[in-house]
Amino acid sequence: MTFLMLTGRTVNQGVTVENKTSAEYAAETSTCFMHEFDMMELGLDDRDTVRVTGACGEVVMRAAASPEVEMGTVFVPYGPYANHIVAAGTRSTGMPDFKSHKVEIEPTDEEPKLVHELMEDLGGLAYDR
Amino acid sequence: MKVTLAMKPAAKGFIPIEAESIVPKNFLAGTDLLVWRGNRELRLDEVFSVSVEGEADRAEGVEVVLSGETFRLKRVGEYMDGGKITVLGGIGMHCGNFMSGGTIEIHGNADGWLGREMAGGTIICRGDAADYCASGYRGGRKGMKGGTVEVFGHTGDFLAESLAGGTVVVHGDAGDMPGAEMRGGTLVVDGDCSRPAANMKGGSCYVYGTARGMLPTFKKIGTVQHEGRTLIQFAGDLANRGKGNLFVKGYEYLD
Amino acid sequence: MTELLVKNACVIDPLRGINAEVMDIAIRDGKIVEEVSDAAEVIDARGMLTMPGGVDSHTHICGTKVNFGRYMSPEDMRAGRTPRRGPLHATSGYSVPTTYGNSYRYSVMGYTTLLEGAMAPLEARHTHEEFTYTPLQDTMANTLFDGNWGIMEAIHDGDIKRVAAIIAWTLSAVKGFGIKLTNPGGTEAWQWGKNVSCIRDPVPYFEVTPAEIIRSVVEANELLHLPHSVHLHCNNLGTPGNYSCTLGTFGLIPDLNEKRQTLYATHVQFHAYGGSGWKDFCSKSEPIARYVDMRPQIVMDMGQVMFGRTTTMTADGPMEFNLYRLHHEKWSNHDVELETGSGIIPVIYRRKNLVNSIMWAIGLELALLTKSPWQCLLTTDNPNGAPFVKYPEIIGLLMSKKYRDAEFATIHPDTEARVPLPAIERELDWYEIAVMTRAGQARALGIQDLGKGHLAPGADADVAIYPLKIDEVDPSAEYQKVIDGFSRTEYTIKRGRVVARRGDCLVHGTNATFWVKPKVPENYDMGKDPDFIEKFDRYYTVRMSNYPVQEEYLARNRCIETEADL
Amino acid sequence: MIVKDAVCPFCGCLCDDIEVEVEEGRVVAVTNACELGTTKFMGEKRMKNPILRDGDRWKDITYDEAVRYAADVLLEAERPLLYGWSGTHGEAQCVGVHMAELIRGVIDNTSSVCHGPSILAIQEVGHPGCTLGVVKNRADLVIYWGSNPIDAHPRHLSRYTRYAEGFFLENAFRDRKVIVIDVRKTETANIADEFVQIRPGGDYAVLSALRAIVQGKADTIPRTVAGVTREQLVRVANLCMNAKFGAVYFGLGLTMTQGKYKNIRNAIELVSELSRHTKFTISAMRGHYNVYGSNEVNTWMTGYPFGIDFSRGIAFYNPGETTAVDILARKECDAALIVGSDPAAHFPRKCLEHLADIPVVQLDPYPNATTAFCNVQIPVAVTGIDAEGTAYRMDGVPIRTRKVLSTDYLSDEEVLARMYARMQEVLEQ
Repeated sequence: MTFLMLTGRTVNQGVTVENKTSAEYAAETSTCFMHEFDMMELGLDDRDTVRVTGACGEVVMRAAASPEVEMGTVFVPYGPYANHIVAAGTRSTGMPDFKSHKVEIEPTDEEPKLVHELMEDLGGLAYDR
Repeated sequence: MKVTLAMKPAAKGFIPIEAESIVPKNFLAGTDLLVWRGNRELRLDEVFSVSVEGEADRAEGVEVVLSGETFRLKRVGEYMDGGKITVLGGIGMHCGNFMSGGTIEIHGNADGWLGREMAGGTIICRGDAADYCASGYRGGRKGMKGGTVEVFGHTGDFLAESLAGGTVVVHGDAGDMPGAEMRGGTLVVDGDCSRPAANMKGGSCYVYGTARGMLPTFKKIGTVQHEGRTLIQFAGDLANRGKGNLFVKGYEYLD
Repeated sequence: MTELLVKNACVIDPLRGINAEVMDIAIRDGKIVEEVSDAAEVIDARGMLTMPGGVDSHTHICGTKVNFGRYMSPEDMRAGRTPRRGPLHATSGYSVPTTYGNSYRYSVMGYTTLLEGAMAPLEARHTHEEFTYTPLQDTMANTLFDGNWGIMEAIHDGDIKRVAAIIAWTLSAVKGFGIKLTNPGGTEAWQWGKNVSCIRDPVPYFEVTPAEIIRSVVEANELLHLPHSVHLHCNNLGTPGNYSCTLGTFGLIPDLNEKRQTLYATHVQFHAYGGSGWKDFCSKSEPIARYVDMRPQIVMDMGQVMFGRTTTMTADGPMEFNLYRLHHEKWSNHDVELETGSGIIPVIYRRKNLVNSIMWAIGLELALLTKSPWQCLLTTDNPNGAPFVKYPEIIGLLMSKKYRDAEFATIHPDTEARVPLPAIERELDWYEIAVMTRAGQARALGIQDLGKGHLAPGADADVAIYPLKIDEVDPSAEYQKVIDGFSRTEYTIKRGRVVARRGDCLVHGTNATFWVKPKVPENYDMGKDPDFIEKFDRYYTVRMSNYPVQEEYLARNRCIETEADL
Repeated sequence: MIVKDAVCPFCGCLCDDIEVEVEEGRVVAVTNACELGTTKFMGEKRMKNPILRDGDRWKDITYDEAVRYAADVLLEAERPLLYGWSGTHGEAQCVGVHMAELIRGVIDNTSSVCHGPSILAIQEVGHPGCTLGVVKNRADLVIYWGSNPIDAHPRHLSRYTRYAEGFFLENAFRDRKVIVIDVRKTETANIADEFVQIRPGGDYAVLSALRAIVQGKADTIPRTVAGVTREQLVRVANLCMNAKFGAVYFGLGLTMTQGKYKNIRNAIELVSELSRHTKFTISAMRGHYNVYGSNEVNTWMTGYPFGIDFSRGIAFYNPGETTAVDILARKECDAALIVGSDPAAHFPRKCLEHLADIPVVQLDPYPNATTAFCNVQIPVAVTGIDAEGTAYRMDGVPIRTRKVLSTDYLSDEEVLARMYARMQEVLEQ
């Protein structure tokens, strides 16, 4: 199914942002908040994993129902998971389209990667994994 | 005089080269010119294989031909006032900035800010042009004031932003917000675009395709015949007390 | 120990009454001295015009408002860009240059001391940070009290001593130099989108009038024995017919100080307008100048307008909004809680515009009609009337009737009927220019005793040597030479060191900041006043302990202690 | 020991009423701060010493080695990128600007991916704003547009708006109306008196419509605009015009969506229009505690607030070209210095792929996502905890952060000054 992905700040993202190697940060920023009807349509339960595919890649997240999200849109806290699929084009303004990204979402059996695994996939080297 | 500049393969291929010295006039005095790669100043012949045929005594008699991987080459033709530049491939940002005369023809695609703040002359782009084609600069001064820009492919966002004079014609589609803040001149988009002429003050904007996300602050006047087409005429942008004309073939509101 | 000897200088030093005497100037460790040893480095001035370093008693160069002018104006930054070179940093900007741009350009013109015209106390730290990056001048900041709640309440209660006490606490806390009132009362009214029209309009809620604010603060200023007088930007700036408001304001001011004026009225050009609207707009420089001639307690500065583009910026928020409605260009406004505000818009003054032409004439008229140059100082209210780099042209205009006539021929033809300028024959001389650009400014600021504005032994060794032989140049005819000469010094000496030479700065420097610390009796210490503390805690959004500017922010700390009469 | 009136180095609210209790060199309790601030003060897990990537492993190195490595790598570069800066104090930012000037690099701060679009808008039309206390004491109408303070600036509501008392408001909670305008019904929307829900991408159209309505042209507006009925738009416009003092606070919901800075420009022009009727102000909800400071410092030193390219010696500014995401995605830099931010967590993947290819030096107290891309990371003191220095609140008020405990870590300023000195030394040779 196709969705519009928005990203943004959450308290939990802010609380864990200074400790990016923590499991809590990974858990928060790999959460894909969805409307419960959309989840039903995809046959998803809370905390089920989903594959989110954007214009420039895919990433596995966990779905969570949220009353703040409209049908057809998903909300993902700022962080490395959302950015794994956000395109880098800025329309020459310096700012990527962080709040208006078309994505495909499907259920998956894969588990979300850890933050350092995402970084290593892109050529980094984890420090204190 | 024909000056041929063939780009040599570079060691640091991705660092942009700024070459505002590549203007027909400058070659009247020879090819001893400088360009910059990042923070390093280089001689023209360190970057290009340079060859010169014939002679000229005024810029109008000079044609500069650029070939090779020139899509990272910025500021070519800046302040150009006569002569011709032909780019066989693509060209980097800010080609033809402040241009006041002469012709630039690009056979490939052009990167952002093609013909920024142009005052006169002609730019023809056979491929696509990226964002801010024929636009202004940061700070909201007048954009293009005169001359002609013609793009045969598509353009990115913010086409002809702050257009104040001259003519911009795009044969393909334009991105979001073409003609934003325009106050004069003529903008023609043959294809589709979204949110044309946002906040316009004056000038005329034609969209021969569909205007998506049409802004709610344009007042429908009626239909007009224009070059064999039936177009719907709007006045606006009312939000800006504007007195511009927007003509579209079709439109959709985001309602 | 470093020593420098400037030989054969043709010195004009008005505070010492020296007028074009060829003499030597001896400098040791940054101060003027009687004599130096044979080991001193020698500069031969070869009879060139030599004066104390220039002092600008009203300019906007550092702080929140100035920086916002830069921030919103990338188009202004496209001019004046220079790369880093040796000890010099990169610069950008024309009407609102970067701090380095300001500092280098002032230095090249021989200016060594600058007063920032308006600092909001809450944002004082910002001004001081920028002072640190203005390396080639000493600086001081006028502190805004025009809409200060505590002061208006104390005035309402008739308690002048409390007014003085609040000023004392605030100046010490924010490291301010003098008291600035910008459209007193108007900036508070503007926080409701309103204004006061002149000195008798009450301020909403606080029920005090601008006249009461001005008079009370003038009294408080003298109780605190501050070096400078109250520095006033009158109400009603920029509107036709405002001269009567200006005269009414001047009429409020008694003569309270023997050493200097009691009121410094700034950029009076903007306050000397006649007419009932833009259609019959005209100059009222004559009544203003006549009035000031009779009142030694008043000193004003010109606020000269020069043609071209610039950026206007002032704490006078409502005035800027009115300008915005006229020009419909970009407009910024910044109100500051419990204190003041500011506004900014870019403008272009055009020769072909009648109003702009009249404004240009008025500034010159004020300087030419006021008898004593000590009472009308040279400024553009930088950058409001024009960027300060226009000062040499203004000097040229004041010294040459021929130049004025040539310029007059290029402005709006209807100007002639609206201004007295064409009939004014006076041409100022070198001495008068020296008064208007340093000596008078230093005396008005009350910093001559701190070694500014003159070259007596003990003074700061701030010296400007201009490539002008005054006995060989006829300024009346050769005004271009005058302009060129004042545009770039042969040498600018700051604190005993050559910092600029023939248009180029040579070294990096360290700014010194002058500020005042009035001593008040314990019972007038607002830092311990329960009512003051309680209101501060409730209505400010910054804790009182985080409000004062720490001394770390002053690169060189020139604290002026005064004894208050409370 | 209890430190009073400490300054919270988390968000742009820069709350300066925090009490921090310190015992044996550790923060043990924090009072007054929100959850975000408290966690930051209580932060643990600092990196202990500088590290160098050596093939597939990390090696501990000394500060001198790290400084030398960093300086040399940046000096060699033809177009170094100096990015971050919002998470450090102004004094360090100043050294950063001098460094960019000296080595002719590009210096950009996190505003390019935050409120950079707001700055571009201000550069077109200006900015009618005010300090937070003006709103607290006067505003009877507050609009949060595309911002969600409950999550991003938790104390904004209690210190300055919804729950704050105000000098001119008898009963602030009752007399002050709050409107929330957003595409999502956020937590903040739940405490609003009026919630306006816009279809994604429709902010610009709604702003234009409001401007026209304020000018008395409601009849020309379609019945719905981006999901909002004309009736609601007219009601909102009337609330605005009837307010004595209105304040708009906007967030990334405007800067990051279609049109980017044009949304902000439109919002500012709406406020300018409203200023003809009543008092209105507009302000950005700045994110990092000192992102505004990095704009201020850059502006007074270079003339531009962010995205400054010194390649040619003079300052050149063109966001979209000279901003970090564009430069990295287009592979237009050949070395990077990262200070006070974590681009690997916040930039699109394509940018990270280039970071993996070039030398990267980072100054940061903690291991973070960017650490993985570093050649060298130098741990530093945290401004506001074990280092002090100037920060600018979201409204431009500068506050000196306090040092609440002493550690052996050098501050950003000290490390940068050492790098700068080393660079000058090399260049003089």
